[in-house]
Amino acid sequence: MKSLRGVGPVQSVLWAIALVVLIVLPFTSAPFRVEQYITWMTIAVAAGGLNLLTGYNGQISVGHGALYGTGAYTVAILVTDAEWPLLPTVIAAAVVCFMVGVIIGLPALRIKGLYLALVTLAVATLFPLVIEQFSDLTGGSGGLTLTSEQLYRGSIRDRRVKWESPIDGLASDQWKYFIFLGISIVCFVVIAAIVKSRVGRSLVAIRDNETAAEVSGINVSRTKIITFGVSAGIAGIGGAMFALNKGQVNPTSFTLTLSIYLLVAVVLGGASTVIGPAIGAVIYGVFIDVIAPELPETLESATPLILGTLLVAQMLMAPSGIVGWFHDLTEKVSRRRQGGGKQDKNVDVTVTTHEVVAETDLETDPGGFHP
Amino acid sequence: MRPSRKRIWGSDAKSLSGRGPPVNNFLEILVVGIGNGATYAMLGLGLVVIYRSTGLLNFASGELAMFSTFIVWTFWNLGFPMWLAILGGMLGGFLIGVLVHKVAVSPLGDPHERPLAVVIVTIGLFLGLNGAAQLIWGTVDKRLDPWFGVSQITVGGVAIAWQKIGAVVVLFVMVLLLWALFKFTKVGLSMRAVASNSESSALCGVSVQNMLMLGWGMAAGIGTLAGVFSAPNLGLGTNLMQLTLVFGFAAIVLGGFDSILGAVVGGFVVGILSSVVPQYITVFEKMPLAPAFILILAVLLFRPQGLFGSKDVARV
Amino acid sequence: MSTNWKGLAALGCALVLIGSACGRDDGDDSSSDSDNGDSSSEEGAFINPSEDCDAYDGTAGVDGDTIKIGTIRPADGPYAIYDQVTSGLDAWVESTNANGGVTAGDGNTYQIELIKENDGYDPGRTPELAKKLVEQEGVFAIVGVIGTESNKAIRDYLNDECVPNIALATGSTEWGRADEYPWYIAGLPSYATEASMWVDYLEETNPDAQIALLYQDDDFGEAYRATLQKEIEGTDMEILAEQSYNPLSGGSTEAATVSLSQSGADTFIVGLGGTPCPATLTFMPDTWTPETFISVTCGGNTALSLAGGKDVGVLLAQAVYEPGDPADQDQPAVQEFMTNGAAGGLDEGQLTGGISSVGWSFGALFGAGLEESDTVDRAAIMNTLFSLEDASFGLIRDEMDITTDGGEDPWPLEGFRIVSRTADGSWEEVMPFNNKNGESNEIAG
Amino acid sequence: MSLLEVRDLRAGYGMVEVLFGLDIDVDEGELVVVLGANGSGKTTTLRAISGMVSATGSVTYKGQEVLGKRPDQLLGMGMSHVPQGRGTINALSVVDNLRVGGISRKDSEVDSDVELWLERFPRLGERRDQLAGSMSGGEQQMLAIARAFMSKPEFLLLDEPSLGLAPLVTREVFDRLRDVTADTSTSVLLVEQNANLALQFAARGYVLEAGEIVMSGPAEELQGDEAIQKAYLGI
Repeated sequence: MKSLRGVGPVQSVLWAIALVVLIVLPFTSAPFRVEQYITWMTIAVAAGGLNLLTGYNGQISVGHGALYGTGAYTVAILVTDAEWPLLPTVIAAAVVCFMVGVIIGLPALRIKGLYLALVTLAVATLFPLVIEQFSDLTGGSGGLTLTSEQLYRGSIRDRRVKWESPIDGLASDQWKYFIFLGISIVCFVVIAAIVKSRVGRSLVAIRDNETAAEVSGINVSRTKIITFGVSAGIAGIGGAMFALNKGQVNPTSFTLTLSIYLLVAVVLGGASTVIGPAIGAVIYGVFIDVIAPELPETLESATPLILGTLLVAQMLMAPSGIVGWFHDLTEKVSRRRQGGGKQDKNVDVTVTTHEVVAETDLETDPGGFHP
Repeated sequence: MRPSRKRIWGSDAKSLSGRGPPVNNFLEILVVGIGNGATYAMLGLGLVVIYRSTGLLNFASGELAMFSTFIVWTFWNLGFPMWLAILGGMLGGFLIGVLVHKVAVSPLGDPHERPLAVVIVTIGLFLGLNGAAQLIWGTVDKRLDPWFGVSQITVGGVAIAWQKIGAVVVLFVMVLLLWALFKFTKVGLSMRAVASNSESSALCGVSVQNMLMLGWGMAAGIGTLAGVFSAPNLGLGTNLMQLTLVFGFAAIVLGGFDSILGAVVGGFVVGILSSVVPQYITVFEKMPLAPAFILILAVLLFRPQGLFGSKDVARV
Repeated sequence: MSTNWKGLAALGCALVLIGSACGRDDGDDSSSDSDNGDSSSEEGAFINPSEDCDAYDGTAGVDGDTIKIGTIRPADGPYAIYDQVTSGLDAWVESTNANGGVTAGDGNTYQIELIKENDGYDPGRTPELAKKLVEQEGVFAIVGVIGTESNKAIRDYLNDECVPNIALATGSTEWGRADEYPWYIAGLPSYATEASMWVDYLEETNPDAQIALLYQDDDFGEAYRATLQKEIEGTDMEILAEQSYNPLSGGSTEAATVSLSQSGADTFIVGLGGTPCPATLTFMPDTWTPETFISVTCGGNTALSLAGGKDVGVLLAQAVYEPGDPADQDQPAVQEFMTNGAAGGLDEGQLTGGISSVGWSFGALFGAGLEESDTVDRAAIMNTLFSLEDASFGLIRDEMDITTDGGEDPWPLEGFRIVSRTADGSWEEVMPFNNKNGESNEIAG
Repeated sequence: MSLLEVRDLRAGYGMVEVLFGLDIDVDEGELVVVLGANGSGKTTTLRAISGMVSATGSVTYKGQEVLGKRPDQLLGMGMSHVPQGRGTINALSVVDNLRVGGISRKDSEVDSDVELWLERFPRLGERRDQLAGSMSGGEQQMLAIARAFMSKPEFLLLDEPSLGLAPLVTREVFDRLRDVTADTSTSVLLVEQNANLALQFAARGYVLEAGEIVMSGPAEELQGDEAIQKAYLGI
């Protein structure tokens, strides 16, 4: 990942601004907004996990909403039934989802591409039904509420769990915000580390050419399965954060729509860039939670239409997402700064290296003709 | 004077009285399954036609079918006879399919090179068509009368709605037409050629873009029929096809992406399994699709290309 | 280069603005101001905010002669049909304002401002929207929130904050727990009470009814099922066969209906909501002609127009006047609704469809609370609504004895009559109105 | 005047230029070969001529400028392109492949022509209903050539027919090619890596290196050239 290796001046300024905004935000926003920010974080983390699988490894999953849901339910069950403390449940959710991911990933050894997308689509569709089927454990259509015993109106009652801030002057939503921001940052650091490592390079190698990867000594099956597991585990952490943030889980929160939104976040921000899914998740969140409610009523119910149109337009005009688009932009700027037409050609060649490789393949690959 | 009824397996703690159906209604349920299966097969056929002509899977095909079924309803509601309304809807679907291909899909290039882009664009179309339908026709479900009426005939003690017989007949007519088109006509030959190797086809003088457009249009037209047969059962609303599509996908995964015969067999298997099995096995009562999925996973492990699919499909 | 810097700064500002535009100030102000009205801490009242609330602001959302209220409903997605309920509430607000407003018990006349939020029927989103209504919009009360799970998801919050949630658009038996959640009052009768009314009818007309039951696989359907089982205990009636249906499954109720048709039952109870309810009627084979009950939630013309004529003869427990029923046209409540509802923006289909009229009655319940209450104060309104005596509002039938008594009797609506659908789309009474006042919680068990 | 005149042909992919100004002539009835190593731009040359990649310069065919025309338009003018890797339509049978080859024809003799070509290539005749994808490389190459002739071309662009074929099979393909081009008096522009074989069949040749023509002349002359022998003939 370029932004990690050689951080340019523009990027470092951007990172600094982002950091400041992230710290200031909970103090300038109403508590409900802060909870929405946390929701965006959960989507960002899950999309980051999905990106490992879909962006870097080329395995398309339309079913990560189910893994997010599995994480959320793991937390809810551990908190309500087993009375675990809150934070350790996040780790449990990651472990459970890793295992579920490995199982779901097994068919991926035989099938890939659009076929795999279909199988994962089935997983996404079945998830809420499975939850309702095992209602003794999951609470069925009523869902589960994460409760703790609290004094209320003179008697001890089960009330929704709250995040009591140990720091004076920090409201519970702000405290919760920083805890979840911490978890999110850890997740993205882990993702970045994976991407930068040898494992990350083998993911990309498998995506680009499975046979070549196999020949060069990569254990393709094992890598693909483990990627599915890790990706699922991270999605599970996102779901775990969801459950702890909302204090409740319900099957209708984890329908196919959620899986679609995770994919949208990945592609919008930029697949196979570390930070892209987070940016995609935030943009999506701003659109749904901030912009859409302010639209006039007829336009508000047109949100899916607007979203769908934007999505198609983006794939046609900026298929590499916001981050990819921004990279191109900064490359152009830095090129202009270097000045001189002579260098232009060189810079361009490096910018478009992978396109060139793809297109010169035509010399030997007749399948590359685009009618 | 009640026969004792028991589930085949799985005890149901909630049940106070035995609630399994009597064995003698197997045939009735089977008829239900065949009727549903015909609808799934039609949706599957639309998917197969797109796959065969363009090599991609269309996540928006359910919404296309829903949209054009609303067009059918609009004509029908204006007083057109049903068959004319359906023709109008198919034509409308055809035009939308052509437009979708031209505007959104064709610029993507080779779908095999960029499967993620295909998934995302068709998902974008899915959201967009759904939103557009809600804006145009509102949130209240519409009534579309069954094409073949509400009356039933009784065969061997089993009541069968004419609508179901109609669905099966229409399905077979469609299959026959498609088979003839692909087998005997120049257009069909061109479409098959483009799907297999668009570059060589172009070099042979086949107009690739026209064939792809035709494929999209035909698929959307066929999907309309799936909608016309689903709407009387489920109510014509914007979410008509969202879950039905999953059944259609199941049908073609089972039968094979590129096989017309596979879509039909797959559609009936999925329809029958999802209707019959939940009646006998309690755990599936809430997840009618699950038995079909289990079968599909088993099939995929041994024949990744599906029961009737050709081999190179698995390499998608 | 410099342009780039400007762009970055703008981006940063924009992000900060998203936050600060909805800054904290309002919320802090309102909570510090505890202007407890005298009437609200009345001796013996159901709610005593000075004891029950940490920080109580009884007049939040009241600004001069305007009262701000909020609601949450699905505006897109598969459940967007319920937006029609909110359209009815909206029409009540519009027409009330156009007619001068509500004259409250304090003698002042208020205009109502309604703020609508969209949760897409996902209870995971409802809490943040409820908080938005309270924290950012500063609403006085929340009215007519759609869906059992959505209302449950915000119950702890609204009760902790002491914000009224009036006319819940659901009949879950959960709303009988007013002792624990005193800021919640139902806008529909309990589903359990409705089911007990079916059994009352059967006891009179078919004491050894053999029942086939098709119920929705959630709290709503489960309430019907549990009540039926409880109420027929000790009678000669029996549930011969039952099937559940999950709307998320993507299948239709056809296989289940056909299966039930083979059970030999002479009574069929359709405990489903939405389109599957009328669709089930179309799946019944011609050879099976049981007495069929449908849920009150699909008793409107909009739903039954999907039954393709198979709705003739179905039975229903009815609590309201149906504006779409020719037989109810002369009722003053219906006439008022037809005139004012149209003025409030409802079209012909919404006026007679039987969905929007429900939301209209929700608004009317809130209006009744305002009119009857001595002061415009959150607790006072709730105390008024929890001590109604033979009140009347909206499109509720005159026979209904609308009486409440706090935790003892938290249900405003508890009575029904049984009606049968005729071919001309009206309802014919087959069993007169029966008030079950004060019994709802006992029926629910 | 030549049948085909290529002048200053330049083409590339994206920012990368592959061809740097080629001049090539093909006379009526002539078989001309362009020799070159992997990546020297042979395939791009053919693709540029038949309008599959954008190019600059000039390509005159039968005295008419054709640069920028689509493959199907060129087909109408009698120019047919057999792409590299044979380009058979794998999911179709042999007969169907041939029928696709004749798809642009308006006359009613397509079906009888199919039979004619199945006779000319007996190995295809034996496999008439087999799927093209399941045939051997040599058979696929013959099918590709036969299919190209289905459009009754006067001029054939042929891209490396020897690719991936055993020497004996390659020779058989070339023998067939010579027979049918002679029978139908078709002109051919062939690109090949196998210089030794190609020069035996060609009348004239060009040698392409890194997108530029470094040598040209009659086949015998090139065969005798020392540099060629070193570079391509492995002598």
